[in-house]
Amino acid sequence: MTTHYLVLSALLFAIGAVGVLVRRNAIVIFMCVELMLNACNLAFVTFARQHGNLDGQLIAFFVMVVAAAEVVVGLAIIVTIFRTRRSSSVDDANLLKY
Amino acid sequence: MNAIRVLAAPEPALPNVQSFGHDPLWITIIKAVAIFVFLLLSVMYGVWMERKLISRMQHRYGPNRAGKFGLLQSIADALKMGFKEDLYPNKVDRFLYAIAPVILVVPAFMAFSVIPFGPTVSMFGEQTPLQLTDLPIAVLFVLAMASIGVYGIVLAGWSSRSPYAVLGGLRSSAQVVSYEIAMGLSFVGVFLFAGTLSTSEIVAKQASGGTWEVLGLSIPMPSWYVVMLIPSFLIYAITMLGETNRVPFDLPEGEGELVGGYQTEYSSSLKFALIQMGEYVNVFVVSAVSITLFFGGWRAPWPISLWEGANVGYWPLLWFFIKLVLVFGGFIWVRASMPRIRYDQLMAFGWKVLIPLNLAWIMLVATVRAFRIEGADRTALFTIAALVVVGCLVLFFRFDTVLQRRRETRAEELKQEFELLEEQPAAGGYPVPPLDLPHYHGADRKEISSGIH
Amino acid sequence: MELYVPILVLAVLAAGFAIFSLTIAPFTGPKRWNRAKLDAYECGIEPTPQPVGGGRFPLKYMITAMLFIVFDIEIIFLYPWAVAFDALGVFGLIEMLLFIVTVLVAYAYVWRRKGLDWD
Amino acid sequence: MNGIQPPTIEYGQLSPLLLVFGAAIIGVLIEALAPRYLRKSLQMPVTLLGLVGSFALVLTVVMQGVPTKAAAEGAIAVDGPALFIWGVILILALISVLLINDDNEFVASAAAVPGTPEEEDAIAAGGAHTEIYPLALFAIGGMMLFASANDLLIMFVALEVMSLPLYLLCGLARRRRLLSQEASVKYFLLGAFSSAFFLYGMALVYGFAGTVSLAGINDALGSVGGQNTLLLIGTGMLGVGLLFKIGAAPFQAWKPDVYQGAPTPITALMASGTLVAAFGAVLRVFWVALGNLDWDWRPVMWGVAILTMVAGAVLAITQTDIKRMLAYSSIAHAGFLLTGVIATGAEAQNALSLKGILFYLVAYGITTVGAFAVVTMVRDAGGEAGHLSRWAGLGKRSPALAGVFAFFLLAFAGIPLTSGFFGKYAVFAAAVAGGAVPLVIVGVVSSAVAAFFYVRVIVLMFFSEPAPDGPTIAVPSVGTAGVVAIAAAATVVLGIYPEPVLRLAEDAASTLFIR
Amino acid sequence: MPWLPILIAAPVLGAVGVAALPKGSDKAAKQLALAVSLVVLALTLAMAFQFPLESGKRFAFEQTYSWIPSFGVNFGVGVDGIALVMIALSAVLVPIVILASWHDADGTGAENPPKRSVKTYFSLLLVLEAMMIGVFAATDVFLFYVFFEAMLIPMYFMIGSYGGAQRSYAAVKFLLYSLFGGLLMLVAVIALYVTAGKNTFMFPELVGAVTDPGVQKWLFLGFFIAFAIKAPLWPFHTWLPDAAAQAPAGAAVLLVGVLDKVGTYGMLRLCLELFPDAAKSFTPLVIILSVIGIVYGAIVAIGQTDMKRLIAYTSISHFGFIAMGVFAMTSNAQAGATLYMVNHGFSTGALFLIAGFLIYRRGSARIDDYGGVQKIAPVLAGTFLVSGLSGLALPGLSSFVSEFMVLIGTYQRDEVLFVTSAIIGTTGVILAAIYILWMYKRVANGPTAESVSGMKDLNGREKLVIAPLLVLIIGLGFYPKPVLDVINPAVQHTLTSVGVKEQPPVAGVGQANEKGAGN
Repeated sequence: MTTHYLVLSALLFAIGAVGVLVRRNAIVIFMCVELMLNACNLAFVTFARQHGNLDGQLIAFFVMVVAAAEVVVGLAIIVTIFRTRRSSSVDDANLLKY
Repeated sequence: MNAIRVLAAPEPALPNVQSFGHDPLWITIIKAVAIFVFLLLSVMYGVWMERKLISRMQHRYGPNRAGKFGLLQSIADALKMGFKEDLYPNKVDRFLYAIAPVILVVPAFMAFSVIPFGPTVSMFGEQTPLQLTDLPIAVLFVLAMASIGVYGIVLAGWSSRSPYAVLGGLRSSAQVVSYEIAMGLSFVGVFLFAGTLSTSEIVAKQASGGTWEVLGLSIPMPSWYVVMLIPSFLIYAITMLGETNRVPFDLPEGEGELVGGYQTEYSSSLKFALIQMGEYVNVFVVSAVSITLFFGGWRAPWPISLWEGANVGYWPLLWFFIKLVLVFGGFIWVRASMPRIRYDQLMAFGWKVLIPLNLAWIMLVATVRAFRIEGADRTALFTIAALVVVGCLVLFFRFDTVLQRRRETRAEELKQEFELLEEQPAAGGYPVPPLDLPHYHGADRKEISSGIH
Repeated sequence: MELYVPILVLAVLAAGFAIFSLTIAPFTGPKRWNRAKLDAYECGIEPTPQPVGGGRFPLKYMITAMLFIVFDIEIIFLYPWAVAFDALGVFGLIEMLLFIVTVLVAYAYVWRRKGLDWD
Repeated sequence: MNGIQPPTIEYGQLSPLLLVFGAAIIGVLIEALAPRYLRKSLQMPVTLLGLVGSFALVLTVVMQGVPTKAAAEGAIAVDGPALFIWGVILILALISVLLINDDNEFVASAAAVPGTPEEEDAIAAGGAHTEIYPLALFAIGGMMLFASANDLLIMFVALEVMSLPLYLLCGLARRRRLLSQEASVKYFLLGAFSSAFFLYGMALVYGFAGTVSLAGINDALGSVGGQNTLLLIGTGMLGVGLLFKIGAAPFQAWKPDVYQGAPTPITALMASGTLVAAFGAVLRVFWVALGNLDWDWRPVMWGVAILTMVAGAVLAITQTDIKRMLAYSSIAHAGFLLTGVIATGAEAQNALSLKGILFYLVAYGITTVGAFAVVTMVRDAGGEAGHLSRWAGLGKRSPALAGVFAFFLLAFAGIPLTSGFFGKYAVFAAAVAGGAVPLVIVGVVSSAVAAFFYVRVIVLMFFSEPAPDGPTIAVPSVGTAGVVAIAAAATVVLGIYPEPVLRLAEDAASTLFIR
Repeated sequence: MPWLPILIAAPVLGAVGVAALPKGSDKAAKQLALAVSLVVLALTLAMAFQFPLESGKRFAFEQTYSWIPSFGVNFGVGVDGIALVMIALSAVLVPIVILASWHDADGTGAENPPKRSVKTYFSLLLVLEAMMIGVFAATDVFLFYVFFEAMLIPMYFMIGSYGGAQRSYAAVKFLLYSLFGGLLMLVAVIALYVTAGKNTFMFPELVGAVTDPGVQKWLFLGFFIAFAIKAPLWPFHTWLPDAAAQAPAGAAVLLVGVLDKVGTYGMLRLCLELFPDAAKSFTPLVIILSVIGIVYGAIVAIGQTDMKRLIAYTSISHFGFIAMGVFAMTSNAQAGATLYMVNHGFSTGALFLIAGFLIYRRGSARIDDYGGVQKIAPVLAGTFLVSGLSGLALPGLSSFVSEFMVLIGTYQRDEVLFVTSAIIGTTGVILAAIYILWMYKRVANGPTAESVSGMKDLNGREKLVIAPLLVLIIGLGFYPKPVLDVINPAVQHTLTSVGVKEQPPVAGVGQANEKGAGN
């Protein structure tokens, strides 16, 4: 039973990861990261059920908090650069190179 | 602990979370359809009631043509909307534009599935509670549904591709989420007392208030949480209005500012009807939640509750319905009597008043409640209580005085600036003609075309 | 899981009704093409062209969204605490007090930096 | 009472952490309540007091005897290495904060768009954001927690507490705002990406072990059969998250960008503190939790270490910006440190490796802060003169400063009689004892390559003629001068008589990590 | 009396003192530096006279202080005969170099190099002296390594800041080559410590500690490559001509005269004694490299157009001899090699200094820019000739003795390889005659070149610089016994450690033996 959830979570994680790598808009990348975090949450809750302990659910709580903090910080940063550059594409952000 | 037990002792046979999930499917379907139909009818007659009541309050008749007392007015309206042109304005994102009303309305319906209407009854031979289902996190579920509703608002505004709609959508969603926080916080007091998030159990906990042993006397405590948690309820009542975009918080429909808000482009037709329906269902949801959490749910009020049979069988449906009508009546009453407030006032009220007040209240309730725990360190508790109270006061005065001072300084600055400008008009850095320069009308000069027009 | 089946039933009913209304609307209503009718409504003036992708939101709403997230998370912590309050006792009270005070510190900061003001 | 026992929390042991976080919260309060002109004069003492007090508390904990049991219900391990790392982080933080005190490095108003009147107004109004102090304190607290987390969940939380303020701080440079903001965005996006990996790895390990406590995972390695795939993938993903933080190849790409873009004092804090903390965490995860899995992770770690050393050393050669060069050097150093992480074995061997790593971290950290402090002082019209060509002839212009910087560079290169040499020696000696001789050979070869670009800077500074419009040397503030002096002194002392610190590291390492 | 710590500390203190002088006191800096170096020389001589010739102990003047017990590192110093003569060599050369470099940093040379910090130059020189003494005195392998590496830095700055046009390239090349070798050695040092398992780096303890032949070979290679780079042995030599040519003359003297000897000294002391088996199995390889070095260095030297490069290449050739002597593992050869290290220091030192004087006057190092110096500046040309002849090992001059001993010693091994090597090595002597005499001819003989017509002869200071060197060259050429007396016991110790049984002397070389070694 739990396998389905794990597969779903892996899928979500993979979608998020691919999104981060493929997409060029900072906000979209950022959303993909959030997707990955939520995929983790799903995995945690699933494993918690599988193991019959509450640790996983507890962790999910913490992850939510962290994700929220990340959202706040991330949006702040992205908005700042967006205001500066009038674009949130990371391709435009190219002052830094190897 | 015993005190808690007494307080929490449910009547036997009252439904709790364990009572759910055993219904055969057909019972479930019956209950679901019943709720659905009930809501449809409620919306229809809710609209009618609102129009009628508000007219009466404003010395008008209100709808009185279609059917007796205008009772069929809503049906007429619905039919009219059904036969109007289904518009898709030019630039809209068609899919989202169409789906937004659905997103708005479906969660509103779903939220009703955890509202308890009555105790366990025998329905076609099956013992089943008068409640579609209950969850260990039922109240959270209601909040979640309310949050999903916000997506409907945002998407409706955003997909319309119209400045008014976009701004209206943003404003309503900002408003809804802001008030959702205050709303969520106002529930905490209830949970502190009930010790559960399940709606049926919260209702059960309100069966009796227990007794408070003081000086050998057994004083019966009031059983509805509205009594003990009146600040929570008041805040909730305010957030109800804010959450459902009702007067005095109906900013999205502030015609003077935003025309119709996020629904501007939903000019008529069934999509508009769906949005309206969603809003009304939301009103019923928050009303039903208020009844469940603060007014004892389906339980009969005090004088009636003395009757043995008041809280068994299908009777509670009636009590619930009456309560619902009364709360909804409150909505209308407010609408009739309050002006709309400004958006900044609205947000400031939500963020700067409701939330801190709520938090302080929660801590106070928790501290007081902790006194009932055996073996608790009273000194620590008193300290905490004192801290909470003093902290609130200090914060309040600090902010109050600071604000006051800042206002005064600002006023002073402005005054000085004006004085300066009056003396030296060029002080602002821009070449300004002196104010007492004789006004030149140019009557005797020929106008020269600038070539622009 | 069984607890959620009824919700699903109700959701199906509601969604069915809503989608039914949507699908039936084009057939029941008339169709009269009118250019002005299909323009975005802007109190009679020419509609402002809206950029593809919906354009930009005022920053203010972002801040509201961020604050909402922060406080929503706080609520998430308050609920289990409230439910388990009797079991947690004074320890829980103190912990929650610390937590709320911490959040209030941030709240005071936001307040003072005019994060809660609208113009 | 039904059920829940209040957890026991060893406030005494955790007091250094609590003090730092408390100071950070007080900092936020100051931001909220104090008027603008007072803020800086309030923030600085609070920050310094917090750090110094925390250091004193660390000492007290040490005096009272290093705890043998994890604190806070096993969530935080205040053991020898943790206390040592706390001390190191606090010292590094303290001297970095002295650098941060320099207003000229930080933006006056982060929200103002560069080149707008608002920004000009903000600059004219003077001062910088004072939020940097509480932010830095939060980051420092996060670092300390990160290095002492005995439980993956705490580690994850600490990771974020450490990173999030740093993401913000990175975007606050006063000059080259776009660069700084880009650094911030890049750091944030990549950092969030990597922490998602860490989290998923954690989920998988939890799925395998049923617990996230490091000790529990270690126990489960023995008892749980099957599901090895979960464990291996989980370990890999945990590794990605951790290696990202230490900037090991192939997860090093953020480092040069971020180091270059961030305000230099923040770069100093990151380059020293974060690295120290991240190594603490890496050691805990791979030694405490996955110690019995070393046959599986060691080969991969070999590859990572080699790649990191080589990439850091080789890519640094092509750099033309001093901060980027230092970033690549930091990558190379992370590689050297990894050789110590790999060299596990019996308990004595572990203690040896740990000792080496701890000493290396001290030596490298202090020198790094010093080097970045020097970077802040070399300025031209546009702020810091980052481009290497601008450094030409600095030795003629300002022999003392250039000399100190050259000395730091020699320490990075690991020339004897500098702290860097003993650091490198300690780690390599442990690695050789642990049987990682090929790794050490790669290490020394890349040290030689790395020496090339350090020497190149020295050549530029001393053997080239100064450009006529070359950068000026800012008259250092007391803080900056102090930082340079402290770092130089530490580099010398640790290079000539490292015994006391080595002894400390040995004592700290001798107990190893408690489970 | 803790002679050696004092010897190491004195120049360091002197360097600090020089650096601490107030700005503008260039002259005082020079004088102070000279004074310090003379004090060091005096101390060294005092120590040398107390050196017990027949004590039978491995090291004299041993001092051991605990330095970093965590690593098992001691500040252990002590000298045997070999180290003593090397220290003496350094102590003698430094004052000479200081005197010779009197104006190197002033910016008054013919080339008009920019004025640079005089204080820094002389304090670097003194630091370098401390390091050189330290490296020879160290009886702790780790301490040896520390000095070995730290030595690079002052030399690096001397080349890079005070050298010729290509100085920064040369300095970097020098540093990187040495550093690379040093780092390999570091690995070997660590591995030595680990495999020996004695928890100490003290040299006497480590002798014979590593027995596994495989491990020995690897460790030997680690050390050997470092020393071969330092020495420099073919094919690790490419940095030397650049570094020596670009370094200021004084620095070049110390670089080639002393610094590079650390390589051969290290081979003799560390490679051989610590890893005798490995040393034996690598002997053929090293001998072949040495022979190649001898011939290659000499041939390439012939083709040089730059005086300092030419001298540098001759040194490569000479280092081939020294390495050959070390690895021939006979008492004659090793004693000869050790003696050669000293003699080479003096003769090459003299050559570099005189070349430096020429360059200082003419402003060019190109041989073609000179001609007929003999007529203009006879003393200069004369000293040039003498030191050149010492370089080509003319009998009666010091190098001859050592070169002869090395060749004989190698020949004594009586194996095809060694005999062949000795014979080929002998051609090096002939080639040496070509490059030295040809250079001399081009510089000093022939018609006077226009550009050298105003050349001044040696002044008093310069004569003072050259005189002691010439005295030593000639003196040691005729009477090397005191030095050999000091060296021989140490060589015997080494050979015992290596476990070589002396082969019976081949008939016909007894005379040379008698003249040379006196044993």
